[in-house]
Amino acid sequence: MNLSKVKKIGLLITYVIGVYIVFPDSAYAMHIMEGFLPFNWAAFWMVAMVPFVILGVRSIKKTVTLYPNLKMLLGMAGAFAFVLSAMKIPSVTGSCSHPTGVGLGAILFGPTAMTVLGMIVLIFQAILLAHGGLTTLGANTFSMAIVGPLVSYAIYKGLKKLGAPQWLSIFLAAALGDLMTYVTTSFQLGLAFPAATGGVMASVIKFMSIFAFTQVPLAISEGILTVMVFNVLSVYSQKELQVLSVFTGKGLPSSKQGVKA
Amino acid sequence: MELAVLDKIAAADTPLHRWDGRVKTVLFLSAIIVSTVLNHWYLVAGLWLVALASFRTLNLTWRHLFIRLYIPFGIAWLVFLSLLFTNGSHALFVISLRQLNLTAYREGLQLGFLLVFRIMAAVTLGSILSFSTPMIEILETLRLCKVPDLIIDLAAMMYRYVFILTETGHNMRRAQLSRMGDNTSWLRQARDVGKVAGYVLTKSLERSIRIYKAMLSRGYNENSTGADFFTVPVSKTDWRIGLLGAASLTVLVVLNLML
Amino acid sequence: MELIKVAGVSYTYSDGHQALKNVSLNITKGERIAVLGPNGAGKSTLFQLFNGLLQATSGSVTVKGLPVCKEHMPEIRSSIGMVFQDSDDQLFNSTVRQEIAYGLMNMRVKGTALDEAINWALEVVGMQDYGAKSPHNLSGGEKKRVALASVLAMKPEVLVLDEPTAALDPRGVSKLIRLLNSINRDLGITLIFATHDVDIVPLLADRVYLLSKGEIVLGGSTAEVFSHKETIRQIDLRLPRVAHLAELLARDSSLNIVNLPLTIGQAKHLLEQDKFGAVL
Amino acid sequence: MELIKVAGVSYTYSDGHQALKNVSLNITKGERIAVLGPNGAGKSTLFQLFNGLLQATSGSVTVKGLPVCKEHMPEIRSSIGMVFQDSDDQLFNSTVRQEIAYGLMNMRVKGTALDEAINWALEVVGMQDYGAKSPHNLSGGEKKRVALASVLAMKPEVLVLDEPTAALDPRGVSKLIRLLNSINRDLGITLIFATHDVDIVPLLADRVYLLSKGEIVLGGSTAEVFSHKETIRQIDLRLPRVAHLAELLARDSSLNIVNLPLTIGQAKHLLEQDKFGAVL
Repeated sequence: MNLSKVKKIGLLITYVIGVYIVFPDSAYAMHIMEGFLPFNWAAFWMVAMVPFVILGVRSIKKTVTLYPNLKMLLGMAGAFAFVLSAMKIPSVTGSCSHPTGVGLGAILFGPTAMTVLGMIVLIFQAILLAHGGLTTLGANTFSMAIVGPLVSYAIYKGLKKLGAPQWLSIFLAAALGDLMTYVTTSFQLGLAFPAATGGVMASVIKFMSIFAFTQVPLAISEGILTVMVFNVLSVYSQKELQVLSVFTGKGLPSSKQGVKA
Repeated sequence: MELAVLDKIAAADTPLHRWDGRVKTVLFLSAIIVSTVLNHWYLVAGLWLVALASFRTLNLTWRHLFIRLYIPFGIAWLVFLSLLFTNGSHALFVISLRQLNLTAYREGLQLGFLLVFRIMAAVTLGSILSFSTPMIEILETLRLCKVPDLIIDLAAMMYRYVFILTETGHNMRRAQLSRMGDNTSWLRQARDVGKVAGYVLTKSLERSIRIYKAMLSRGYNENSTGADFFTVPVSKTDWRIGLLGAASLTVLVVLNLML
Repeated sequence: MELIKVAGVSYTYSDGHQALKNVSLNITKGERIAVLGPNGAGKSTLFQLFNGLLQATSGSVTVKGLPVCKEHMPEIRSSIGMVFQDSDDQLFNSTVRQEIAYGLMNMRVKGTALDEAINWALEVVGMQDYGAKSPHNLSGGEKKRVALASVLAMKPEVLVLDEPTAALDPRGVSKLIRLLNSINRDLGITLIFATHDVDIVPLLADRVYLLSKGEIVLGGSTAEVFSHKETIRQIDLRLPRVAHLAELLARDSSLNIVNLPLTIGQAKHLLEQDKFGAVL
Repeated sequence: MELIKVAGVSYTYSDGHQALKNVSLNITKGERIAVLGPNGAGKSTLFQLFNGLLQATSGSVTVKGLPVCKEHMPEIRSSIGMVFQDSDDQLFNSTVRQEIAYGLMNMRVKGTALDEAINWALEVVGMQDYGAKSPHNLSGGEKKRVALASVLAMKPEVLVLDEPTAALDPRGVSKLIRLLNSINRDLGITLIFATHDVDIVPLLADRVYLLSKGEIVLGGSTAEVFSHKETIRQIDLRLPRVAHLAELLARDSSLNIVNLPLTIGQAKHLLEQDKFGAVL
């Protein structure tokens, strides 16, 4: 076997074991941390984020002028999103992890409003919990509050159109949205830290394989959690869901067809 | 770290706490950015040392900082190892593990140090800011820095209710645990937590309606604005300290360009 | 002067639940009114009609002679201060000061007038040193007082309080009762409060409306209403404990006390006059 | 038999707040214990130590002789039934039946045994016809009873109740008190409850621990504890209203009643014996 290949495999194993030992809270660790990205990449993602945030702010403003009570609703829902991201969900591996709320937010508020809420949640995590960071806010927002929700939303809408059952649409939207967040993060890291041999793609694949270990089980847990949340909502918060549907157009889960409790 | 703990720490009384929140927030945010701009590991290390020194003035145990640093440090040293053995051409030493030879490079060492110190400096600076400044002051400073009102309003409202929602979530989970909710499969536990999340969300949506009513009953209309958070101007001393800090940061950046 | 007049009002929620049935009541300036009823009697619904948070399905509500409708809303809402049951619903600002400023700013109060009003309100409730604090750091009793201040600052003519003593401990309750009575006495502000806590009613109300299943069952002076013992028990309430004791005493001695003592003070007074002692 | 033994326990929250200081108490099978204290005294913290939801910072907690630690948790949690203050925190299933089944299923109870246990629990609290309903559409008193049933179904030896009567109206309170007393008497289940409502304590407790600022200030039989009037007032509580009245009567007649009557029943009894009447 080629020596450098052996070396790489060795490093990869160190990485994975390292990640497992050091971070039981894998979801937090998977935000790109403060100071990790060089200045130009940090700035690049910040600039890339801005138009989406402006879009989100505009769309929320427009809706809020029509329905002033929605501002309070969004504020409370945002507080919930932050609390959710600090909740522990049991995962297959026996350890606990934290949901991202990407799928839930996208289905509830639509991808544009979710961008703004997601960004605020990331600011809170950075300042209050030292997860993620302010310099990496652009990159993290791009993966968690822009790409993730867009993917979730598209999957949810697409599957519903195809006539998939409600619970499956929600489950896949949440689980795949969660995974896509980390695929994006892998690309961001790969771009910023290309491998010495093999360049950007080799590095991307390296990061993705690390995430695969921790994120696939987490994505499944997040999918289940999101389905449960919608079950509860569809029974007890019909009125609020209707109000919220202003953000996403029609087609909110209204029937009681989720996974049986 | 628990939010309530942080909230209490941020309300303590030390010189750094008393320093005007506006100047402090802007300066610390700039310092965090500067830490990613610097290209020489020793400059970043210097910045980190200064940050550690200012952490000491907060009268907190090192444990408080350590809790925040340990996850970033874990990743940082892995990155360090990876850079050390893959980056550069000037070999420093070789580690032999059976057939596997790992060569450490000088460039890799420097790059590794740079990255580790950057992460440590940036996280430390961010922690000091959050340890010494109530969240609401940081948010209101961002408002002064032209971050859209909507974002700040939403964020302030979120922060206001995060404590209550956390409490509700904890209570519900405790109720499950006291009925042996941890004595079952992970799948059922994941569902249980999902239900807690669902009810907390339901309750928060209901509360939002009650809050809206409370606002209406105090004359809320489409032109409603809140009162300014900052009611007194920044004192001269606080300005001076801020300027001093800004000057030092500038010196660091200039040094970085010259070296 | 008639401050609030509710005439033949019914209210039905969109789910078909009829919360109020043909309710009429009149409230005059300076009074202290209790709306007493068990949970689910319609107390909160009634209160939301006063300032237009809900619109009566039928019947009319007028405040200072103005019908409660959109055009009079600013006038009505600045005259009626609502204190909600859960203070956390009411305190949504980041600091106590901002909270109290909120209603004033909606009334376009600015500058030094704003500062003065805020300081005055904080002083009335005895929370001068709390201006910069966040509501989430306060105790239950403190939150209630900030909620009161946030409404008082708008100089309302009426304070409408929903279950003001809920979740407070004995000391919190007695402090609040003293505060509310001084607000009524010294500032001349009318008090209307909803409660199911019969023991506080004699301490805080001149007049009582008894509400059950959306209907006003009785209305009158506190002593008068509590003399209808059977009605009170029928609607799942009870007499204040002191009154209950006096009633038992009276029954055992098969004598008739015309006015049952409702508070410990009254009982003591009766005894001093020997009216109650004679009974034994 | 000593059911719960708390010895020299302190608890400090991670924010540095010391909620309990050197607390010791013993609870024997079949007792009815009140932990009485103002808001923030540490009552809820204490209760969470009983079944390991919190771990004492120092000191020891044992349940049926077993130290409260991970390995004994299933045994301990099935012996100690916790009823939370806010029923809404406790009820998270879509029907009352599922709610009651939750704990049983975690104990691996299945099939007819499960059904029987559910039916039995529903019967005890008198909610047989509510099995298919959603807990969230019930009244406050009904929710509380469902929460009780959901815990009772697990056949605990102790019921630990945090502020059981909070937010209930007078009828809800008296129904709950009757239910709890019958659970204690007929099923032999030990009761421990926290409250700041002094008036319910004599109706529901044989023994009282007075908790203030994290410390046990007094402990003893209900009559004994309430005889320490000054201590009770110092920690921001008060006497039951009946006792307060009796105290005033006694003071005015400058006579000494050794045991103040705490309930209306006791007062009546005293009067019948003419001990109290003589005072007047």
